[in-house]
Amino acid sequence: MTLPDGATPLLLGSVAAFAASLWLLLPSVQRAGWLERWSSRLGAALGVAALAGLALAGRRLGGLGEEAVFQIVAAVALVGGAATVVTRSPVYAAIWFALALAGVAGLLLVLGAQFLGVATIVVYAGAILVMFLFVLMLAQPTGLAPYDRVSNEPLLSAVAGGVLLALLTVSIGRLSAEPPACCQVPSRADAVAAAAVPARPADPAALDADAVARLGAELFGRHLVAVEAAGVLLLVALVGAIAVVSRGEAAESAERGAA
Amino acid sequence: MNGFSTATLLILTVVAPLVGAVVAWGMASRGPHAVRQSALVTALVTLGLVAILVLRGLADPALRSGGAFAVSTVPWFTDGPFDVRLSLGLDGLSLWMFALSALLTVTAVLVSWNSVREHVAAFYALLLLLEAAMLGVFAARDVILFYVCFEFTLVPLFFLIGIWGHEERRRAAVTFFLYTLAGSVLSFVGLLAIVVWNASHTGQLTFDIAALTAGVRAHPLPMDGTGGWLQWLVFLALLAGFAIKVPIIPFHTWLPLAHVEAPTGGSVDLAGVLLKLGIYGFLRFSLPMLPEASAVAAPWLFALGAVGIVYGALVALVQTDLKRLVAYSSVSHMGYIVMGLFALEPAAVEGANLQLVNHGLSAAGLFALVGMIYERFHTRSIPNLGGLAARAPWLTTMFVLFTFASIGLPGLNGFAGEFLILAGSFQRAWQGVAAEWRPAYLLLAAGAVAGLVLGAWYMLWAVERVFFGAERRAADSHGHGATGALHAAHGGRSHDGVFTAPAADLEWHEWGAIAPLAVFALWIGLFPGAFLGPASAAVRGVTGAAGERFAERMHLGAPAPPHAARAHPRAAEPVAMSDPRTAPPAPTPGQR
Amino acid sequence: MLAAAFPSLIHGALVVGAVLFVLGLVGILTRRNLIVMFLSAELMLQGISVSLVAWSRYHGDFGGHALVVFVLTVAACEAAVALVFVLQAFARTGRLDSAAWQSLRDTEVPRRIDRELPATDTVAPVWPRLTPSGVEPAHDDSAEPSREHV
Amino acid sequence: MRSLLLVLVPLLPLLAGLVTVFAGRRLGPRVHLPAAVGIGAAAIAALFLLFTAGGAAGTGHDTAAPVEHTVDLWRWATIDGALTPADGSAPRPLSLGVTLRLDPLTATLLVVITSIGLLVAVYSIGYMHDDPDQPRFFALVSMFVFSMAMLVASSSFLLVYVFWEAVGACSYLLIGFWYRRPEAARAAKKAFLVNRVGDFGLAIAVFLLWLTYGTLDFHDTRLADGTLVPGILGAARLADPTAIVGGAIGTAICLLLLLAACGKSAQVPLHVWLPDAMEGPTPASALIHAATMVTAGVYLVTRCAPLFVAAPGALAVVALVGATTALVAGLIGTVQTDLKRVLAYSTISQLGYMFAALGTGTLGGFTAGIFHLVTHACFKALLFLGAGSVMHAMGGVIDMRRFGGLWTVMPVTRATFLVGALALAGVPPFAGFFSKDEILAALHSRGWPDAHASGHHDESPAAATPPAVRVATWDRRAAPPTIPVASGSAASHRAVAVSASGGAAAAGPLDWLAGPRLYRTLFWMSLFTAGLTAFYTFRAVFMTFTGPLRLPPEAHGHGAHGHDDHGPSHGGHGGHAGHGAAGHEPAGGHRTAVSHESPPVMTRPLVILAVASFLAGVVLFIGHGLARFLAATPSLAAANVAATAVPPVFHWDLAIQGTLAAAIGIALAAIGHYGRRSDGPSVERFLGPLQTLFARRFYFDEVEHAAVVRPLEWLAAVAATVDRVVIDGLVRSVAHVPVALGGVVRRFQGGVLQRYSLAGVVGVLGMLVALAWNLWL
Repeated sequence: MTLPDGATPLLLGSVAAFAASLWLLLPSVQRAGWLERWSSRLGAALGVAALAGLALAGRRLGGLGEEAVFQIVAAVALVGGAATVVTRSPVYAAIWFALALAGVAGLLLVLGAQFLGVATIVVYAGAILVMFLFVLMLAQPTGLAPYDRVSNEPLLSAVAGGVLLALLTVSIGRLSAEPPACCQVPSRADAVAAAAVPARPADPAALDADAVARLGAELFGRHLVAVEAAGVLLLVALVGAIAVVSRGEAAESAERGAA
Repeated sequence: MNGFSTATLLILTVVAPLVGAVVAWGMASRGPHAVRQSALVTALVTLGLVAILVLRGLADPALRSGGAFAVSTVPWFTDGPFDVRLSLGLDGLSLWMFALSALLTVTAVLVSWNSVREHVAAFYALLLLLEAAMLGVFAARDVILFYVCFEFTLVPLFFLIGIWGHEERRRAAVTFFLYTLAGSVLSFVGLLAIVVWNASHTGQLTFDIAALTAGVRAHPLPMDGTGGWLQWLVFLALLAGFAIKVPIIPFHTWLPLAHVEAPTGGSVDLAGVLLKLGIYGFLRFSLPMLPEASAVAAPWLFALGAVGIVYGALVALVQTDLKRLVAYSSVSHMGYIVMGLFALEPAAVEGANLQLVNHGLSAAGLFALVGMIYERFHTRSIPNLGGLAARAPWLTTMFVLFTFASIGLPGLNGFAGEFLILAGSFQRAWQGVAAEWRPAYLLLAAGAVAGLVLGAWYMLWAVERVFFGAERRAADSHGHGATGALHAAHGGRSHDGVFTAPAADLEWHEWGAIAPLAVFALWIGLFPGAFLGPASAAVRGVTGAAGERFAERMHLGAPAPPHAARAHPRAAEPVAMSDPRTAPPAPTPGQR
Repeated sequence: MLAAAFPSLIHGALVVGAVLFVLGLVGILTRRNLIVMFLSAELMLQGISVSLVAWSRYHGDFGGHALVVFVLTVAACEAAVALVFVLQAFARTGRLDSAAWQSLRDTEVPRRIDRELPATDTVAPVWPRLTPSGVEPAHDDSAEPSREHV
Repeated sequence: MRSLLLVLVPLLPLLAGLVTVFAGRRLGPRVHLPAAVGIGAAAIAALFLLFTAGGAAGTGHDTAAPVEHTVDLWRWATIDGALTPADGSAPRPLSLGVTLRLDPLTATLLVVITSIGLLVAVYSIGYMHDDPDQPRFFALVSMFVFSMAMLVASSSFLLVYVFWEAVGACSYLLIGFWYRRPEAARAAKKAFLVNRVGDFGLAIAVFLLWLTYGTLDFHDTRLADGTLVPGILGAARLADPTAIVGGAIGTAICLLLLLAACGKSAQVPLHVWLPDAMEGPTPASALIHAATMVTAGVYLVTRCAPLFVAAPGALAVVALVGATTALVAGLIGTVQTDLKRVLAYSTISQLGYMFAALGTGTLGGFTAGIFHLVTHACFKALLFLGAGSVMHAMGGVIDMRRFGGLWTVMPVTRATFLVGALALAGVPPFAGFFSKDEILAALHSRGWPDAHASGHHDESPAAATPPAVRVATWDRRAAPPTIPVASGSAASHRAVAVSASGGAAAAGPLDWLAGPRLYRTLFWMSLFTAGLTAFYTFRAVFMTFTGPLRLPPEAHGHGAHGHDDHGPSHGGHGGHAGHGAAGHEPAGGHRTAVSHESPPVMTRPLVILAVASFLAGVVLFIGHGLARFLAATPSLAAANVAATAVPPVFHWDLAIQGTLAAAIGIALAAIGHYGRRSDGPSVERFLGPLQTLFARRFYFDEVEHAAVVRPLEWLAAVAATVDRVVIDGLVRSVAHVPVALGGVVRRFQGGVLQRYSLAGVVGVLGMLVALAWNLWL
């Protein structure tokens, strides 16, 4: 693999640590009591190590993380996500998920997608997550359900995830190795060097300017039909949900009657 | 009828049973008797056509010169690189088996006359389908056609066993089907390998057996490490299919099960024809196309055959189920055929080829008779039977006749084949192998002869227990409520109700089933030359190459080896002289 | 903004998106609580969104952004419908367990049941419970004292 | 003409048999006609042949011109180029033809077979006349006569093997004629199997002959291209002794032939089937198991005389087996109480005699063997038929202790039986005396070669009379017998020595056996056996016919009509109800006589045979007619056989010795049994433990059962178990492999959704990894 020297072992090592920490943290029956405690601590340590390793690898890859803000929000997102997956209690999981959402929104902002960032916060944290919590409160049995304390094939899944992550990161690393000539965003130095202005607005600043407006133009220009379709989809989902609920109620009452 | 060309006749012959099957199926509404009659008519018509074919073939000079007659070719799918043709034809190898298939189908139809009572139409339709497939196998001159028919014989028999069989029919049918299919699929791969090899060297992708044989002779498959032992692999692949079909021990365990569970008609065809497909495959493909590999494998298959003779006889000795006993005797007798085939001596090979027909006749006759016994007394267990000779003298006579035929009593067909096989085997052992192989070969040949004694033992013991002595089973066989229906069916003819009914002697359809086999058994026994002659050239043709390779492997040139000289004193040579008295004194062998 | 100045940010974002995606994947594969499974699904969507935005920035257009908008939409619909289904499922089985449905298995394969779970040393928190409208809430005093845990 | 007759002799009985088979039921009471007529006509034809076959027989034994006449019927099978001769000459076809031959030996035996067959058939008319299975019986008898005639008339080893087995099958069916009796069925099977063991030897011998000589024909055949293929026993080969293979191979062939002969002729150790074979109808026993079939072995050895002479070791074994059998069977016979079994053992014993004679390997020996065969056929058939007549009268009882004193009751039977007994005992001038004397002479000539050397020098028969001692001293002076001279015209013992090494590439492995010492022993054994024979024969005679009249209850009323042989153990009449042939149910029917002489149709054959037994010896002995006649047989005119000829001499000393032995035996029997109650104490009790040993037949059956049958049965059981458990088990385990694999994969399809999805993800990952592998590496 043609990655910058030294990146590969670091990257793969951190990926392995990632997978291992996931496995350790995931709920499991075999590990109970002190073993569970120690394994969770070890897992957390490994997770932190994996995070650091990824950061370093990213630095090697291409100067990732000159941005403290980026590092912070990324860390928040990742930790939140990981906690979402590994927490026993679904309620905690939902709350962790909210944290992960915040991180993601931050990332989006850093990446210059203000509208999306805000929308994510609003739609997810505002609507979806609350819906989740409501459902939880409707459906959550008392105490910690057994199926929350065991997980399905943790080792194999963690390994699979690690492999996938390795593939993705390595491919990303190679991407940084040779950026595609066609649509590369020139760095400022290049921009200064090459007086010629590329056909598309290559200046990131220009790109950042009135991003929302351009997004709107994009949406209601090229993707107008898609937007309409999305609207219809929302409507259908609404109707469908209601229909299903009502039929389910009917079925339930029928069952009760039968019982 | 002679207006037709033999080719047309052949096509008609192969198609006739198919038509007959449809007709029999259609007769279902007219009741079982109509079905039986229609099936019988079809079988007889087919037999008549076959008889005409055989007669005209014997008149055909091409046959005696080892060629094929009644050749007809219809393009099947010849588009693209493929050249698969529906090409039919008969030659010395297939002639007698072809005829035997038709003959045994008549027997099968007749023995099932009363024993099959439910789904009669389906039964006879399947029986006729089976006949068509058997005829097709022996008439095919194209690999694909051969293989299609070869496999298609399984399907009707699978249903025959699975539907009309006895207690464990399901298991038997599945075992039989899977076991044989597993092997023959491998052999199909082997056949395709031959085809591809031939295509890669001659440039034309042909499936014609004759062309393939010629091509493979011209460019033999590699038989050493450099060629990746291709020929050896192909031979093993073919062996897998054919050895299971024969069956050569230790691949024989499906046979007793299938035979015991099969309905009588199925057993007749299975023992009479289907077992021979394996040997036929050896003769048609392995020996002519893969002579080197055959030469390498010959000693081991020879040994397996000899061992199988004794082994099958021993196992048959302790069987208490009459049908199972006959099945194991089949294993034993197929051992003779395998042994003779891989002795690769002219006498032995021709004997083996004759023995195919012989065993087809005697084993089929024995199975038919066992079926008749079962039909009368509703048991096949030897301890439960006894003294049948008093109840059914003609049945006994026929059974003893076929017993004699199967234990190789001279004057009956079994002897002709076995004598030639053993003579050839001894010849191979005596002068045809390298010195270090000789004791083993002699031992095996002697063991095969000892098999004659064992064979007489188990068969005659069974005869003694079943037919002679005091009547045992016969006396109480009529008390069974379960068999009331059958008795009632017989009762129409019986004088005093159910008593004599189950013990009635042979009826007309049973005579019709058995008599032809007996006639041919005697005929072959008295005049085997008439049956050896037409096949001789073809058999030599297919086994000659392997025999030469074997001689080379044994470091024997064309002239016999020096050690054979001890076996061949001057006394064995023709003495050219008019008056024996003036014969020049011969050098004693010691002077050599 | 400053971020624009550094194209290498994009790689970082891509990596983060990949990690989020993988986390969600693992969550879906391992966790058996339906709710958590859906949270994991949303997590995957988040990872996708991040990568999409990064790509669109990489390519310098807004296609990715637009796609993310649609992702949001679809996620909303999905969440709505899926949660309804979850509720139905809960109504049927009384559990939020994805292993409650094993009818796909062969008949002779035994149903998979969780083995004996050891008692947890940590007392499980008790959450406030909603009751469907129009139904008088079952009054259980056992839950009362543990309210202030929340 | 000759050819036609030669074909007719076997053909007529065959036709008779077929007619009886297919028209038997229709013939009704005259079912015996085809057999009687057919066999009778065959007998007449055989007599004609006998006179036409004489040829040059008159010209003296040692220069007898071989008389041979062959008839080619059809080619049985032909395999071209089946055999490649050693010297690489043109491949030889395996050409198996159906060829009949006529020579003195064949003619003689044909006469014996057909005439005895005719008499037995006629006798059976009365004996079997109300057995419902008559058709089967007469058909089988005709078929047997056919097979036996073909056996002696066939001119190739293949045909010999064919009819060797055919007569075996006929005897199987005749022994098992009353198949309802388990013991009859068992005896039939036993006979066939023991014979099969012999046939095993014959088969291998045939193959070895084919490989050694490149043909199976006796006679020379001329190929299409004019070259002459010398038959194994053809004139071309027999002309020079060196053309016959001796040494190890020759000995092996001869021993295998001997094995076959032992099976058929009931020689030790394969003699066990013959006593049991007495389960068959008595006429069948008389024909097959006394007169004809059992002598097939003798015929075979005589036919192959040149081969045996070329392998002196094998010859010695033949003589040894023969004499041993004679002695053992005689000893067993002394304590049998079953009349038919006494006769059976005497048959075995007499056959042993014949083998001993053949084993001498001299022309005299061979002719003596055949001579004894002929005479024995006459008087043994007579004895058996007489015994049958007795059983007939005794209602199937055959145990001599249960009847006695039939002297007055059955005059004809008594007289004829007595004649037969005298002949068997070898009392001059009855037939047995001459033939037995010939045999003793042959043995003596090998045991004391010098004593017979004189014969050569002066041909006049009178010169044989001087006492042997003087001749011996003279000869010992003349030429030491140690140096063999390689000319057939030397003194007889030298000639024997020459022929012993004649043609043999290397000395046979067993040649050390063949020495005067052996033959001396055998001579004394035979002499002793002669005494034994006389003893047990007359023991039977006295027990049966002398003493107070005693009749078994079966002899009265019910038992005395038909099915005499079924015996008490049979319950035959119940069994016959199964035939629906209840015609003979009313007790007695036409014959209610209590105990009676048999009807004339049965007694006439007895009388004829009695006359034959009385005359045959003298007639055939006068001027050594038979010997000279037989000497023209190609096999016996062969150089190495003819070289062993000694001038026909009547040895008074030997004759006296033999007669004395017989007299002593008869005297002992008289002391023991004459006029006693047949169930009273007998002299055998003085034998002490030996008596049980003899009574248990030297435990042959037990030993063979334990040594052969048991191990084979055990082996069979093992094989069956292996078949069921190991081989079938392997097959099943193969079938289980896919199931196991499926179990592994099924784990991901246990119904848990997440596992399905996990499997999917893993699969996709696998693809991705493969893709990345290809892209990046």
